[in-house]
Amino acid sequence: MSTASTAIKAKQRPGDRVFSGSAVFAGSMILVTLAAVALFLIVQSIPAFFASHEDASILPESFWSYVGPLLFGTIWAAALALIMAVPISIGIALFISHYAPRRLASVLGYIVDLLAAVPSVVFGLWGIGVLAPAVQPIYAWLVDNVGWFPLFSGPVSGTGRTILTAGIVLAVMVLPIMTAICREVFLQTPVLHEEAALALGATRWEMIRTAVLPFGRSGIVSAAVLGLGRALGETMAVAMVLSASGAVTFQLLTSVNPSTIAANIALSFPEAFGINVNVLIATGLILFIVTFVVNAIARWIVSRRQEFSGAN
Amino acid sequence: MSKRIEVRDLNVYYGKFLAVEGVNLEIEPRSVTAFIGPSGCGKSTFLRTLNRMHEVIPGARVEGEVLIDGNNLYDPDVDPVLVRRQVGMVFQRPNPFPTMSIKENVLAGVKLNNKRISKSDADDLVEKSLLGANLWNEVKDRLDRPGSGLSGGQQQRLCIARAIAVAPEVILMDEPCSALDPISTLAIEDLIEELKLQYTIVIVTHNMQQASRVSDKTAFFNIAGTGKPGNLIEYADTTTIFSNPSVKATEDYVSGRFG
Amino acid sequence: MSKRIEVRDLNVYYGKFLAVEGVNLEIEPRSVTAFIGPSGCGKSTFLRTLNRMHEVIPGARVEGEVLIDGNNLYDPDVDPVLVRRQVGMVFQRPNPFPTMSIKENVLAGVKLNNKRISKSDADDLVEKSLLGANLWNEVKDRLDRPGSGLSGGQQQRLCIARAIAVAPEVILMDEPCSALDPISTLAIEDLIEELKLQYTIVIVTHNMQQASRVSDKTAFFNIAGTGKPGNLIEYADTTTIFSNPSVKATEDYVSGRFG
Amino acid sequence: MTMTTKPEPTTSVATPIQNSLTAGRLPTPAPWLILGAAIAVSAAIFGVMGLAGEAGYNWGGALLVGALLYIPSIWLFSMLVEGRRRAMDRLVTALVTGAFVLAMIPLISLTITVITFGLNRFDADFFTMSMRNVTGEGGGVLHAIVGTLLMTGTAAIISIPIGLMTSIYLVEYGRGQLARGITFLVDVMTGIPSIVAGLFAYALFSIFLGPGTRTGIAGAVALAVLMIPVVVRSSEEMLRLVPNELREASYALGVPKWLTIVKVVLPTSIAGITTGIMLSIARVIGETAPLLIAAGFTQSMNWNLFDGRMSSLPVFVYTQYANQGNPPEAYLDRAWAAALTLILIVMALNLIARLVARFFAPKFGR
Amino acid sequence: AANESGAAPSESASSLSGNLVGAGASSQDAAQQAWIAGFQTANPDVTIDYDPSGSGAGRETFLEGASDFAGSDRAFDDEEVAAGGFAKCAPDTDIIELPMYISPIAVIFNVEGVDTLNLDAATIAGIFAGNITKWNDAAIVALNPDATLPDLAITPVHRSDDSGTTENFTDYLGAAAPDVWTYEADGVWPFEGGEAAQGTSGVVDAVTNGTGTVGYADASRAGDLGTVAVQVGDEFVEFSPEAAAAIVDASPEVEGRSEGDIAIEIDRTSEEAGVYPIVLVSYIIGCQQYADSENVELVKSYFSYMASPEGQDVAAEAAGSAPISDTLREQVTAAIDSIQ
Ligand SMILES: Nc1ncnc2c1ncn2[C@@H]1O[C@H](COP(=O)(O)OP(=O)(O)OP(=O)(O)O)[C@@H](O)[C@H]1O
Ligand SMILES: Nc1ncnc2c1ncn2[C@@H]1O[C@H](COP(=O)(O)OP(=O)(O)OP(=O)(O)O)[C@@H](O)[C@H]1O
Ligand SMILES: [Mg+2]
Ligand SMILES: [Mg+2]
Repeated sequence: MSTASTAIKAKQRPGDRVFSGSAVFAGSMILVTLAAVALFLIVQSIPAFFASHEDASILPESFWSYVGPLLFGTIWAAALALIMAVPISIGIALFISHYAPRRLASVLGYIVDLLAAVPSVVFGLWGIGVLAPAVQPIYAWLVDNVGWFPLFSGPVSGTGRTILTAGIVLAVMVLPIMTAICREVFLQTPVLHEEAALALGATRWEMIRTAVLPFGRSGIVSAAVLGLGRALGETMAVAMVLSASGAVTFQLLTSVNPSTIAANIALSFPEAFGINVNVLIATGLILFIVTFVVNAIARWIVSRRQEFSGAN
Repeated sequence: MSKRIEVRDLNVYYGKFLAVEGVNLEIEPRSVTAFIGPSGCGKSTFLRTLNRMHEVIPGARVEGEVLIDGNNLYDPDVDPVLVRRQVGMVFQRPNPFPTMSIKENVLAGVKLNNKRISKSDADDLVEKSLLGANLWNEVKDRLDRPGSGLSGGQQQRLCIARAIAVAPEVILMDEPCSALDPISTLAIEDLIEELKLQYTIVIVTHNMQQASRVSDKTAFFNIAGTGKPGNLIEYADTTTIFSNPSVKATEDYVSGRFG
Repeated sequence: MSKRIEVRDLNVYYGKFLAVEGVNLEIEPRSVTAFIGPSGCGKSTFLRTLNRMHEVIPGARVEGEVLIDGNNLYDPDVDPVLVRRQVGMVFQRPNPFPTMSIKENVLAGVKLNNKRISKSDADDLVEKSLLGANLWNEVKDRLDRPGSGLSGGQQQRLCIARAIAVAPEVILMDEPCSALDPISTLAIEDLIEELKLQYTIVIVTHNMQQASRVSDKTAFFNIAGTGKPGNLIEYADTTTIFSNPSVKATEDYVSGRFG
Repeated sequence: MTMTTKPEPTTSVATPIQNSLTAGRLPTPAPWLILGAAIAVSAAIFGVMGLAGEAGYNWGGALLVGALLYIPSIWLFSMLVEGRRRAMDRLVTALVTGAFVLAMIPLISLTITVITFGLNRFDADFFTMSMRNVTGEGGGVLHAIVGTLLMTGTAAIISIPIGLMTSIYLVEYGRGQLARGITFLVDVMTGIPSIVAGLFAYALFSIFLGPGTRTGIAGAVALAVLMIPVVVRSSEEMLRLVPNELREASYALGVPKWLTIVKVVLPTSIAGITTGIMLSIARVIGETAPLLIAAGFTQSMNWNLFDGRMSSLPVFVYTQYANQGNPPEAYLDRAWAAALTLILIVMALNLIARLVARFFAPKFGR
Repeated sequence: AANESGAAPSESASSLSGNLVGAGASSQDAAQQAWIAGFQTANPDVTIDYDPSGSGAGRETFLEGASDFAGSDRAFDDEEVAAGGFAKCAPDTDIIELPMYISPIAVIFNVEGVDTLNLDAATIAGIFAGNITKWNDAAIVALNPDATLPDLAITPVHRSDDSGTTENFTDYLGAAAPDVWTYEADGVWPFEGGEAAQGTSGVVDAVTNGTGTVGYADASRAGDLGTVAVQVGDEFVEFSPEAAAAIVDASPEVEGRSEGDIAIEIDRTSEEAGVYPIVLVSYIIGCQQYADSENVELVKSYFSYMASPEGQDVAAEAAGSAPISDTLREQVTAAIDSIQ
């Protein structure tokens, strides 16, 4: 059977080479894009780092004193959004994956997915027209009754368009994507592990605590990171809803609120000229770096207990 | 620490599909009962009704009575959580919690109930359970390593340790050895031998030698054809089933030349 | 349609970990060879080196030679894809493609390779393969239903039909019956009996009865301890291995009261 | 404690209850009764305390406080009757359901708002006209619909192959340094703020097409930059979920790797991948800021991605809102109607994707 | 689209065709849309795009030569003009800047039961600076003895974005009430305090949805909100198109500019009768001499249309702007005629 013996000798198949080649190509496209974006950002930013008030009219003094409050506001708003959105989206995801009846669950999942499609402008319009007026009386009540608590100290905003409102809008915006990911992950929990917990006499919540949540931990972190990325970078909704000034304050309910980098770019870019444009792009670079650092930390958290991860 | 199980006129459904029909059965405390039968005849399904794990599957339900020491499991105000604490279960594929260490795995069931177990109590319980599951010597040096790092047989014994750590009175086992090599299988069979001094044990197996080796009584289930419900054909002492069954189908099945 | 396999000084690695060490073995065409041994001794690992499935695992590699009819599989210019077409494989857990119907599953090896095949040829091939796998009668009315709707034993035979449809010369089986009930096991053992008239068959099993029933020759693998590599301890006619092994370890293993 | 219905000794948690399997349980309708009572109490509080406000009785507030009141009440009752673990379970059930209901509030409010305002201008004109030569009332969004579809479509055509191939590379081929590098870069890329993507695309096309040009293709590139990482991330997750058994089954049949990927791995994960792609499209189709910068704004129809400004629905919504003329209602109505249109488009895409996914999805079940 | 294709009137005598791109101030967007609509209807082969990307962006775009004209809420300042480098224009030629869009800025408020208030510059500055915090403050009551003013906190609302409106408004405050308002005129609100909202629409929404709010916005958007009559000399002037046009006429041109560069320096402190000092003047900026003569006819013709009484009326109708006076029109027309 010498024919067969030569048959097993063949050169690498072209299909394989083309396919893996194009996969590598696609991967390197990402590299190229990213390099281009980074290059663009850095080149455009360099003049800003050394600019002073004379060069760029929007700078109070140096670039860093300009970006500092914005950075604070960006992180503060995103943190507020995440504090609200993470527990709620885990709740919704659990409700859909483990509490709601099967039939209902897929419909509910679809409805929540749809929220992801609402453009940020519409969230902005809704935030201004519906949400802010609705929460303003609650804010007023909070300031009157628990105003001693530093976060809630007055004077209350007359329109309700505070950083807390922006946080709520952001939370609503990031909910769908976070819920979708958490839900998918929770649904993937091996039935084996769920049944193992139940067979030990766990209640539903205990089963979720022992089997579902640990299994979904990395997924939850991924979801939170994607949500955080979106919250950090969200532009229009924040620009429209937030009553922004350059303040650095933790107060949640007053008219004076920190602005965010992305919103500030949207607000200032149309009137920007000369070095001011570079300054705004440089703030974009800072935002880029912050988001990346957050991502890296999340990766690290996920990988730290890899050994114990559910993926086996 | 062990219980008598009585099953009366039990029908088991998946949604509209009747999977097991009209089972009547009595299981004595401190004995090992084996369920045998061809694939799809409803052994696993029936086994899972004994600790209300069946109802975990959406749409699954049950008609009839399962009495444990005279108390019907399916009474409306019975709490399935309590049932499962008294009736433990070991599955076909070992399923230690991958996010937990060996020790945490053993304590998983106990921690649910009694959060504030002292460290020394916990250590004692871990040792006792692992000793009970014949695993202590193999893992005592690496209790903090993930449970998923063990071999299949070790994982299965870890699951048994986890099940006995909550001190159940009945242990259900669904083909606990089918994924294991003979040495691990032997270890688990030895373990069953020991456990039966304290617990009531029900085991599903495809391996007839195993059934004849470990069980006191054997129940043979059969199915008339796909889509038909499974039935309990014969239930008797293991020796009777294997040497002198009263039903033809049983004889055919156990006298197959395989095992 | 069957081949002689020779293995010379084979070391198998997972990254740095030496899993199987120094195997020398000759497998005759048209025979059934069984691999037995305790869990983790490298049976599956070794089996997978026979059709270069081993190298699918990241970091896995091999030293030594595997000759099929004198051609070394591990020559640098050998195409593993062609090797696998000549050396088919059946896995422990049945794994039909969930996206395909029964018929498509059988034809998968042909269709996935983008071979054009006429409808009547395809129908013939499906019938021939399913007949060969003893499954035709059970599924001939529902060839267009998904393959995952079959029972475990049927799925396993479907996988065998899929493997023989590409007309390999060697078939490797890794514990093909461990997830199956005795009736399905019997069907597959019968099938092996038939297949060996045409193919060279290598089977891994934990079930010693099964090994003694179906195989002509048996290889016993063992392992000295965790972290140590597995070794081929003894390789001889099945009757010799089970009645009169030359190595003490083999005797200990096969004379265990289980199996 | 005198009220407890069941005199079970709660001390011996470790020893099982010997005589019965029944623990104290709240009767089935109890949660509903407690919810009703909580709402009634809250309503009474609102009445008595005059929190209702001058504008009339504050039903929303009463319901909300009632629901909030329910959570500790159910826990308390369950604690007294059923013990700690059951109480915890009920508490979490209440919280999880509460989270869901809470999330439904903005959704419903948003939906109602968009539909009620959007329907004012949901007429034939709106879908057959552009805004060319329109001032004040009238006009339509056909040009913006076309722009949105063209730009999002182009972005999808760019990013789906790149994203999918990258995730295939990461899951099927990628080992070691390069794969880790790409994972890292994808992470970095998720961090690009949308407005930066817009600035980047604008600057990029200024180089090729002359300074200051705003074209549809620049908008599409900006969207693609935002879309690729989402596609990669989600497809990667989904591809990893495909069991290795299936890949091995295919290899064992002598199927080359690339055919295995194309014919086994992708079809098996198609449902998840489509969901991911839909999420990524939904993520970018509503982007305003980058399109405003990169693609600009026009009132007229433009079918050419490579020449001239191109409107899109989100930008249309934004400009109609931001630069209202006379009468302002006409502008606002158009804005809301365009928002509604955008949501409907995404809904339709979503439905189509689900159907496609269902068609290809693995057929399990007996 | 249905409105694009068959719109051509068959007997149209227009021979103009081509594509014109403008970009800049969003304040004049509504007016631009009206002008574009009117002009395109008369000249069906012409397409004009106006990108309301903002004055700064508009000026940058024009400077780069990416647009044929810019709309801007301020004229180029002296240094910028001197620096030159306008890519669209022939080298070493001047630009023309035409004040084509004049819009009064109204001070709007939302206090129940009060439709109009008389305020002087110092009081307005006090309110926005945060010195006057109650609606029943003595300063307000003194100016409005007949109004019933509640004991309600004042929430001043300003623009959160960089804008010409803010620049003009703060310019007014600084010029008319220098003791109270000590900040420089700037497009960005100069200090932290008060409520901020994006764009005219944001300010109007915030004032409308809040209580006790007060803000400033393009007068056409005042709607049903209460508005302030501003003290000029001894009288209180409500905003009106005529009063807004009047202040422009009463203000001097910036000195040292070339012919056709009609940059105006609004005299915020003018005491002339019937002028309303809080106005925004938005310019159309083009080249005196275009480097490429292709579009010159189109530019001249479009500019002329904007300046024509008809064009100004269309804008007034659509955007609520103040038509320019005939004297100003003469200057503008002369400048347009000089374009080549
Ligand atoms: N989750 C389920 N939903 C619907 N039907 C099911 C489900 N699980 C099992 N069945 C059906 O119930 C019947 C009994 O199945 P069961 O798993 O109890 O059989 P078994 O005797 O345990 O078989 P095996 O030996 O293969 O484990 C079969 O017809 C099976 O198809
Ligand atoms: N993918 C892998 N990566 C690293 N090590 C592996 C991998 N698969 C198996 N091993 C190791 O190789 C050795 C041999 O494993 P193998 O699966 O071949 O044993 P086996 O004889 O088939 O056991 P069983 O009877 O349990 O199937 C074991 O120590 C195992 O831990
Ligand atoms: Mg079973
Ligand atoms: Mg193996």
